[in-house]
Amino acid sequence: MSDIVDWLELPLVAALALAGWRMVRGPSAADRFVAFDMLTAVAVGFAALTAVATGRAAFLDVALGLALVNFVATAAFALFLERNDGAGE
Amino acid sequence: MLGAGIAALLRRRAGVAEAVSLTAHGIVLVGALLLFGRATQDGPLAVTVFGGWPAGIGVGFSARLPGAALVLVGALIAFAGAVFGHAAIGPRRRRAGYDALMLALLAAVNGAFLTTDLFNLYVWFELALLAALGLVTLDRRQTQIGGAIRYAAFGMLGATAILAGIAILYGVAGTLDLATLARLLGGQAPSVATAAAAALLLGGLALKSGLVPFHVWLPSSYAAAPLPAAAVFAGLLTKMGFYALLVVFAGVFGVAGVSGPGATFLTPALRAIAAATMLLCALSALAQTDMRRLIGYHVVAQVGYMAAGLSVATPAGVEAAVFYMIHSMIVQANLFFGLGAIHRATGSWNLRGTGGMIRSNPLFAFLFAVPMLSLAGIPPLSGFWAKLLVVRGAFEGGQAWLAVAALVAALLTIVSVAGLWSEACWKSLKGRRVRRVPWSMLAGMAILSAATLAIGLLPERVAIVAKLSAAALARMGGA
Amino acid sequence: MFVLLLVALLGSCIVPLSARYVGKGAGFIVALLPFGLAAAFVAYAPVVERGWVRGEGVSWAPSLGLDLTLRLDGFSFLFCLLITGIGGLVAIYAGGYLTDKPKAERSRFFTLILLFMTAMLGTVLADNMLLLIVFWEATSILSFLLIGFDSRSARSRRAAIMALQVTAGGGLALVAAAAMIAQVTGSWSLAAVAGNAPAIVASPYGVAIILCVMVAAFTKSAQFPFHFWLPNAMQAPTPASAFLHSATMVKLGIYLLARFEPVIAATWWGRTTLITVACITMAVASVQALRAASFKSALAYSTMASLGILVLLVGLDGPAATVAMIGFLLAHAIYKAALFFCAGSVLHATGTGTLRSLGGLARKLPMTAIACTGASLSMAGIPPFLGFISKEFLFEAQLESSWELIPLAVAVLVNAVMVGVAGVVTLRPFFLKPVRPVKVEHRESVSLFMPPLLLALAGLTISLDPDWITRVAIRPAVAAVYGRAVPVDVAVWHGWTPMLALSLVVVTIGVAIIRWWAPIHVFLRDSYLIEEIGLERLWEMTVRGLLRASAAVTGWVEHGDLRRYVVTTAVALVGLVLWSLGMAGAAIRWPVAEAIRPAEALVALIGVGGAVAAVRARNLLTTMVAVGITGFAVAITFMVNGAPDLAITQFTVEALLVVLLTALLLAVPLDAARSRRPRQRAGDAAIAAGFAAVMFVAMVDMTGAGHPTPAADWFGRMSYVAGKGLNVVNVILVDFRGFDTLGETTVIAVAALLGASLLRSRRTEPQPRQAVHYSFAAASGPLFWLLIVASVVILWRGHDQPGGGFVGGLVAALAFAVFALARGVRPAEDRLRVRPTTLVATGLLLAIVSGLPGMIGGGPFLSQLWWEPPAGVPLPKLGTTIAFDLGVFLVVLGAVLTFLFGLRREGAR
Amino acid sequence: MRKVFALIALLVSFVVDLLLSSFAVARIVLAPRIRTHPAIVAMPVRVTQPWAIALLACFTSLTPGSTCLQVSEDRRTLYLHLLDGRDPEASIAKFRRVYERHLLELER
Amino acid sequence: MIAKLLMALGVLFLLIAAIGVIRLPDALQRMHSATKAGTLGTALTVAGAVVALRGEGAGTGALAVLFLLVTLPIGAQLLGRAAYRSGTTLKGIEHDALADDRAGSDTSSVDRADRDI
Amino acid sequence: MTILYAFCAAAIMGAALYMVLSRNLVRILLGLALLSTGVNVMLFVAGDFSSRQPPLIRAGEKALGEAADPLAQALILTAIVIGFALTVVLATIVVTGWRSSGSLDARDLDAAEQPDDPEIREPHAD
Ligand code: NA
Ligand code: NA
Repeated sequence: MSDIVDWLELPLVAALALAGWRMVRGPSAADRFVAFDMLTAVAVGFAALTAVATGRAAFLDVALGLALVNFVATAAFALFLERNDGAGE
Repeated sequence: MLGAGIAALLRRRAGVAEAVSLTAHGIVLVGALLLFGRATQDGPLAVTVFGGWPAGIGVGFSARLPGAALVLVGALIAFAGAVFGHAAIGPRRRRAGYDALMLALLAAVNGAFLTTDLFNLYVWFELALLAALGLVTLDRRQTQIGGAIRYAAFGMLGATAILAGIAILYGVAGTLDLATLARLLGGQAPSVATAAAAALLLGGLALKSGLVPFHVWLPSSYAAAPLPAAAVFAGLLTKMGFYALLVVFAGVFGVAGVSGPGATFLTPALRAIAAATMLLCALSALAQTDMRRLIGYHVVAQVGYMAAGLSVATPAGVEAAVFYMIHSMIVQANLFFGLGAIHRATGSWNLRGTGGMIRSNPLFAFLFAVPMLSLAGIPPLSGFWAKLLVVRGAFEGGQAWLAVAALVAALLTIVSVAGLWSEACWKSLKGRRVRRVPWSMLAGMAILSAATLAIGLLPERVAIVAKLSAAALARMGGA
Repeated sequence: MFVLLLVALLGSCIVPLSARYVGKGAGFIVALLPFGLAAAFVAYAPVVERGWVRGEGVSWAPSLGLDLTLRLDGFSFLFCLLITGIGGLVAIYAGGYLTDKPKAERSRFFTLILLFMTAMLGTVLADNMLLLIVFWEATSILSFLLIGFDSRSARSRRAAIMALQVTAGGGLALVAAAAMIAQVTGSWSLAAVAGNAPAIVASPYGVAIILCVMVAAFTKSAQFPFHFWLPNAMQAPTPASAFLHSATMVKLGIYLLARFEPVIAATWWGRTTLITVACITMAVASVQALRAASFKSALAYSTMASLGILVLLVGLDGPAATVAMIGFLLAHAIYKAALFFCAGSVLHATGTGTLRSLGGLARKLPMTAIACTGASLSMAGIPPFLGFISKEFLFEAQLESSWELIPLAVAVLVNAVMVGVAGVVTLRPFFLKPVRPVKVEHRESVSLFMPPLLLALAGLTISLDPDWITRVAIRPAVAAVYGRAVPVDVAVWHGWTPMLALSLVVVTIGVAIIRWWAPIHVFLRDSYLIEEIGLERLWEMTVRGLLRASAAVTGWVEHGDLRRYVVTTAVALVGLVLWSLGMAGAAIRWPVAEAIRPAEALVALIGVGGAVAAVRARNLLTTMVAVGITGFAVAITFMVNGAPDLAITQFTVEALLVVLLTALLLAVPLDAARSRRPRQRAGDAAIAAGFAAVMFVAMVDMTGAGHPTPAADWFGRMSYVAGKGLNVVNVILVDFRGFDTLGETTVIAVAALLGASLLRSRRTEPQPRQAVHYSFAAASGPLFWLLIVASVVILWRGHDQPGGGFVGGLVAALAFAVFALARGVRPAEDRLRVRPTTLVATGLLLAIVSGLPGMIGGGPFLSQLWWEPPAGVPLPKLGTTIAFDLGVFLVVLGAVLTFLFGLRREGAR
Repeated sequence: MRKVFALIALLVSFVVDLLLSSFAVARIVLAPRIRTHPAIVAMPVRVTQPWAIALLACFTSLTPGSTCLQVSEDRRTLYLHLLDGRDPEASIAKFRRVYERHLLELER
Repeated sequence: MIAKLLMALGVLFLLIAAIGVIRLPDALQRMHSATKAGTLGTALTVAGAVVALRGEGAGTGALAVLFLLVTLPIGAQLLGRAAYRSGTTLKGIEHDALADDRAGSDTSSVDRADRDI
Repeated sequence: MTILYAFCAAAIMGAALYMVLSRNLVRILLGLALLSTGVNVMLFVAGDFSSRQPPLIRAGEKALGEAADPLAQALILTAIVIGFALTVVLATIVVTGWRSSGSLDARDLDAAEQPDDPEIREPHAD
C-alpha cells in the first residue's frame, strides 16, 4: 500500500506548496486565510496517507484533531479580518 | 517539599496568601535542612527517582552536595524574603499573585539545584523565567514592561541555546541523565557535536547567569522587579544559571576532573568571560546612581568570580566557585533587602535622594554593613574567604592574571561600596525626614546578615561543603 | 594571648556601653580595658625578654589555611605595648574630647576605637597571614569609619573614602602576596617567610610578592606615591587621628616591611626601592609640612616624614638601622600622639586649627602647653628627650650602612624640618602673640591634658632611665627584626660622635626654619607647582576617570537598543561555538547517506520557505502567517515520521496561536516597516547565517555519530509492562518522566498567573453581544459540546492512543474559544462558571496530589498506581496517571482561557 | 416519516450537488484561461426556523461555487457570492430545488 | 483498489483546489476552490484511508469528515463575509446585491456586536 | 534525510534569529516562536527517526517494536508546550507594553531606562 502513498504524497506536497505560496503572497489578508483553510485540508490528507503508509489508524486521530482545531483558527481569522479594515499589504 | 511550595499557588486572597506563603517557605526551609543533612550523611548519591524508576531512566532528584547545600541557602533566602515581604508587599501585589510566583520561583530554583536530568534542568529554567517575568511585571509599570520584554527575549534566547545544546547531547548519547552523560562524555576526546553542545550550553547558561557579554539584560531587569523579588532574583536566579554551568562543565564535561578533557578546551574562553565580567561589571557599578542597578552590576560581577573559579578547571577552582556561590547568594539577596529598606526610609532608589540611614536607623546600618563589606571582600566576612579561595585557586591553577583581575575588581567593588555607604548611610538628607525601617524588613535582613557573619567567622563548614561538592562533581560520572 | 584578644574583642563591644550612662568619666572607664590589656602584656615581658616566641595555634579553617596561631616576639610586644598604652590614653582623652556629642555617638566612637585597638593587636600578633589580613583590613575599615565619623561633613566622607580606597587596595595587594607565598611555600605562616626567603625570591612569583608587600606597606604607611590619604584623614576626630594616623595604624606598613625584610633584602633592588621611596616621601612630606596651614596637617605631614624615615631604616642594612628603627618607632609614637592630643585640645578649645591665627594659648591652656613643649622637644631631637636618642641612632645607622650621601642628606634635611615643625607648632599657638585675639571656649580638662602630659613625661623618663624599656622592649624587638640579638646601648650621651655633629647641623637648620617659618610657609603656599604635582589630584583624577570610564562603559553597553544586545549575544554565541569547534579540532562525521523521500523533503523545505517568507514579510500578519506555515510543515514532518502526538500538539498549538495572536495583531499596527539600515540587515543576515551554519555542522556531526537510544529503548520495552500504557510517549510524559511534565505544567500555570496579572481588571466590558454571524452563532452551541466531548475522549484515550492531557486541554480550550468568538468573551466566561485561574490551581493541585498516593507505600513522589479490573469485568483500567493527566488538562484549559479571554478583550479595545 | 425521507433526500441531493459543483469548479480552475463571472446575489428565503436558515446557509456555502456571505437582519434574505453569477435566478432556483424544498419539509 | 482510487481522487481534488487557490483572481473566488473542493478531496482521502486500513479507525475518520462538513461552511461564511467587509478587491464582479442593500439598510448592529471580541 | 532535516532546522533557526534581530517587538516575538520551532526540529533530528512507525504499542503486544524514538517525542512535546506558553506570555507583555507606551519599537523600551531622576517618586511598596 505504501507504494501508492509515496506517489500520492507528491501531488499533496504540491498542493501544500501552492497553498503556502498563496498564504505568503496574499495579496489581501483574506487570501491568506483562504489559503490557510486549504493548508488544513492538505494536512488532513497527509494524515490519511500516513495512516495508510504505516498501517496505523492512530494518524486518523491527527486528522480529527486537525479538523477540530482548524475551524477555530479560521473563525479567529475571520473575526480579525472584519475588525481590521485594509489588513494586508 | 516542592509540593508544599506549589500547593500554595492555590491561595490568591491577600491575607491568606501571606500566611500560606510564609508557612510554605518555612516548610521548604525545614525540608532543605533535612535534605542537606541527608546529603552530608548519606554521601553524595542519595537519589530519588520520581515515579520509582531506575536511576538514569526516569527523572530524579539527588541530594548531591552542591545542590543540597544551595537548596538550603536558597530556602533561607526565600524565607528571609518572605519575612521581609511582610511589610514590603501590599495586598495589591499579593492579589496579583506575588506569593504564588515567588513559590514557583523557589520551586524552579530548587528543582534546578536537585535534578539529575539535563532536560529537567531546562524545564526548571523555563519555570524560573516565567515566574521571574511574572514578578517583574507585577505592577505593570512602563519600565517594568520594558524590562520584562528584554528579560523574556533574552531568557528565550538563552533557553534556546541551552535546549539546542541538550538536543545535541541527547543525539550523541541518547540519554539525559547527568551522571550517565558524565560517564559517556567525561573521558572522551571532543567531537564536533560535543564541542558545539558545550559551547551552546556555555553561551546559554552564561546568558542565564549574566556573564559578559551576555549580561546586558540583567541590571535593568533587576531594577524593574519589586524588591523582595529582586532580592530573590539576585540571590537565586543567576546562581541557578551558574549552578547549571558548574554541573555541566565540572560535572558532565569533567573539566576539573582528572579523567578527561570533555571540554577543557573551552576553559580559556570561560576564563576570558570571567575576567571580563569581573572587571567590566565592577567598573560599570561605579557610575550607577540607581541603587538597584548598582547592586545589579555587582550581582553580575560576582558571577564573574564564580566563573573565574570554575574556569581555573581544578578541584580547588571548583571548590572556590561553590564557596563563592553560597556566599554571594546570601549577600546579594541581603543587599537588595537593604536597598528596599533604604527606599522605604527615604523614598528613593536613587543614591542622590538617599541618606542619613546611620543616624535614623543605626540597626539597619549595621545589618546593611555586613553584606556590603562582605561584597567588598572585607575580612572576616564571607566574601573575603570566597575571594581568597578564588585567588588561591587561580594561583594554584597557574592563572595568576585571573587572580590579579579578581583583585582589581575587588578594589573597584570597595570603591563602589564605600560610595554607596557614604551616600546612603552617612550623608544627611536635607529637608526630608528619614522614616524608620519596619521590623519585618530588619528581621529579613538579620537572618541573612547572621548567615553571612556565620560563614565569615566559621568558614570551615562551608569550605568543607565546597570541597566535597567539588569532589562530587568531579566524580559525577565515575561513581 | 588569644584570650587577651578575645577579651579585647568582647570588651570593645561591651565596655563602650558605659558611655551611654556615664558622662564625663566614661573615658576613664573605657580606658580600663586597654590599660588592663597593657598590664597583661607586661606580664609577658619576662617571656619576651628571653627572646621566646610564643605561638598558640588553634586550627580554625584548615581548608582555607586559616589557623589562629599568634606570635608574640619582641617586635610584636613593642607594638602591643604602644597600642594598649596609647590606646588607654586615647580613651581617656576621647572621654574629654567628645563631651558635647550625644551619648549614642560617643558610645559608638568608643566602640570603634576599642575595636580598632583589638584589630591592631590582632595584626601584630597574628602569625597566620590570613589572620593578619583579617585584622589588617579591619584596621582599614575602622579607620574609614573613624575618619568619616563626622558623617554630615562632606569633607570627612570624602577623606574616609579616599583612605579606604588606598588602604583597602593595599590590603588586596597583601592578599595577593599572601596567596602567592602560600602557593610557593605551602604555608600561611608569617614566621616561615623569613626562612623561606630564598625560595620565595627564586619563585616565579618572587618579584610580584615583594611588590605586593611593598604596595600594602606603602599604602598603609602613607608612603609616596600613596601618601596623600593621610593628611586628609585628619578629618577624623583628633583622638582617632592620634591613635590611628600617627601612633599605631600607619606603622603597620613598617611592621610588615620589617617582617618581610629578609625577602626584600634578598633581591638586588629591594632595598634601593625602599630607600628611594622613603627619600621621596620624606622630601615631599617636609615641603608639605612647611606648607601646612593647620596644626593637625603640619603634624600629619611630619608623621608622613617620620614614616619615611622608618621605611628608610628598614631599607638600610646593618644592625644599627634596626636599632634605630625600633628606637624611632617608639619615640615617634610617644611624642606624636602627645602632639596630636595637644592639637586636638587647641582645636577643641578654640574651634580653629589654623596655625597662623593661633597664639598666646599658653596662659589659657598651661598644662597643654607644657605637654606640647615636651613632646616637641622630643620631636626636635633635643636632649635629653627620647627623640634625641632615636635621632642619634638614625644617623649612626646612616653612617654605618653601605649607603651613600643622598639618603643622609635627605635625612638631615627632614630632621631639620621636624625641628622646625616642632618649634612652630609649639611656639605659634602657645607662646607667640596672635594676630587676632583667640577666643577660648573651654578650659582644659583633666582628661584632655593628662594624656599628652603623660606621654611627654614618658618621652623624658624613658630616655633618662632607658634600662627597663631597653631590656623589655627594644632589645627583644631588635632581635626579633634583625634575626639575632644585637647589643643595644640606649643612652643620652654617647660622647662626641659624628652623629652629634649631624644633630647640631639639624638643630641649626631647624632653628633657622623656625625663625623664617612665615615667609617660607607663604612662599610654599603660593607655589602653584607644588599644588599641581600633588598626587592627591592625580588620584582624584583617576577615581573620576574611573567614574567616567564606568559611565562610558555603561552607556556603551547599555545603549538601550535591544537589537544591539541581541547582536552582541548572537555574535558571542556563534563566536563561542566556532571557537569551540576550532579548539576541539575534530573532523565532522557525516551520517550514512539515506534515500531522500521526496515528498517529505519537500514538506520540510516548505517549512524553510515559510521561515524565509517570515523574514521577508513587511507586514506582521504576513509574518505571522508565514511562521504558521513553518509550524504546519514541521507538524506534518513530525507526523510522517511517526509522531502523531507531536503532530496533534503542534497543529493545536498553531491553531491556538492564531486565535491568540490575531487578538494581539488587532491591537497593534500591522505595518512593520524596515527598522534596520541595509548594512545592519546585511550584518544580521551574516550573523543569522553563521548561527545556522554552526547549528547545521553540529547536527550533522551529531547524526553522523549514530543514534544510541538506551533510554528510549528501555521505555519502549517497559511502557506497557510497567506503565500500563500503549502510547509510549504518553507513558513517558505522565509516568517515566512525569516530573518533567509536572514542571512543565507548573510553567503553564505560572504563565496563566502572569497572564491573569497582566490582563487583569477591565472586567466591566460593555454590552452583551449578539451573534457575530448567524450560522456561526447558531452552530456554536453544538460545536462547543462536540469539542468538549472530543477533548474528554482525547484525554481519556491518551494513555493508549495519541492524545493526553495537553491536547485534551487545548481542545477544550478551543471549545470555549469557539464560544467566545461566536458570542463574545463574556458569555464564554459565564459558561465556564469558574475563573480560569481557579481551574489552573485545581489542576495543578490535582497533578501534584496524584503523585502522592504512590508515596504511601514508601515509593517516591509520582509513583503511579494502577488498579486493573479483574479479568472479564468490562471496566477500564484506572490509574493515578489519569488524575495526573486530568490535572494537566485542567491547567492547560485554564491557562489558555486566561489568555484567550484576556487577549481577546485586549484586542477588542 | 416524511421528515426522515426529506432528510435523506436532502443529504442525497447535497452529495450529488457537491460532486457536480466540485467538478464545475475543477473545470474552471483547470481551464487554460480563468474565466469567472462572480456576483453577489440576494436570495429571499422561505424557511423561517433559525436552524433551518442556518442549515440553508451552510449547505449553500458547502457546495463549491457559492458561499453565503450574510443573513439579513430580518432573516428574509441570504446574500450569496456566486462563482458563476451569469444567471443568478437560475442559481437561486437551484438552491430552492436542491435544499430549501427539503428544509421546508423538515420544518413543517 | 477502491482505497487507492478513493485516495487518488481525493488527492487530485486537493491538488485542483490548491491550483484554484493560486489561479483564481480574488479572495472570495479562491475560497470557493479552497474550502469546498478541499472538502471533497479530504473526505475522499480519509475514506480511502479507512478502506485501506480495513475499517480500522472508521469512527475517527467519519468523525473527522463529519466535523469538516459542519465547520467548513461556517468557516466559509465567516471568512466570506469578513473578506467582503474588509474591502478585498473583487475582480470582475458582475452584480453586488449586498452593496445595493447595504446602502439602504443599516448593518451597524453587527459592527456594534463585534466590539466585544 | 537526516542531513536535510538538519539543514531545515538550522535554516529555520537562522531565519528566526534574523527576525529576533529586528526592532519590531512583534517580529521579535514571532522570531522567538519560530526559534522554538527550530529547536524542536533539532530535538527531533537528535532522536532516532529511522522508523516511521509511531511509538504506540500494538494492541495485544507487550513491548514496542520498531518505532520512532519515543523519548525524543516526549521531550519535543514538552518543549512545544513550553515554547507556546512563553510565546503567549511574551505576546501578552508586548500588548501591555503597546497599551502603555504606544510603541512597538524595541528602541523605545528604554525610554525610562536612563538613570532616573531623584525627583520622580516611585510609588511605595504599598
Ligand atoms: Na537569570
Ligand atoms: Na634595616
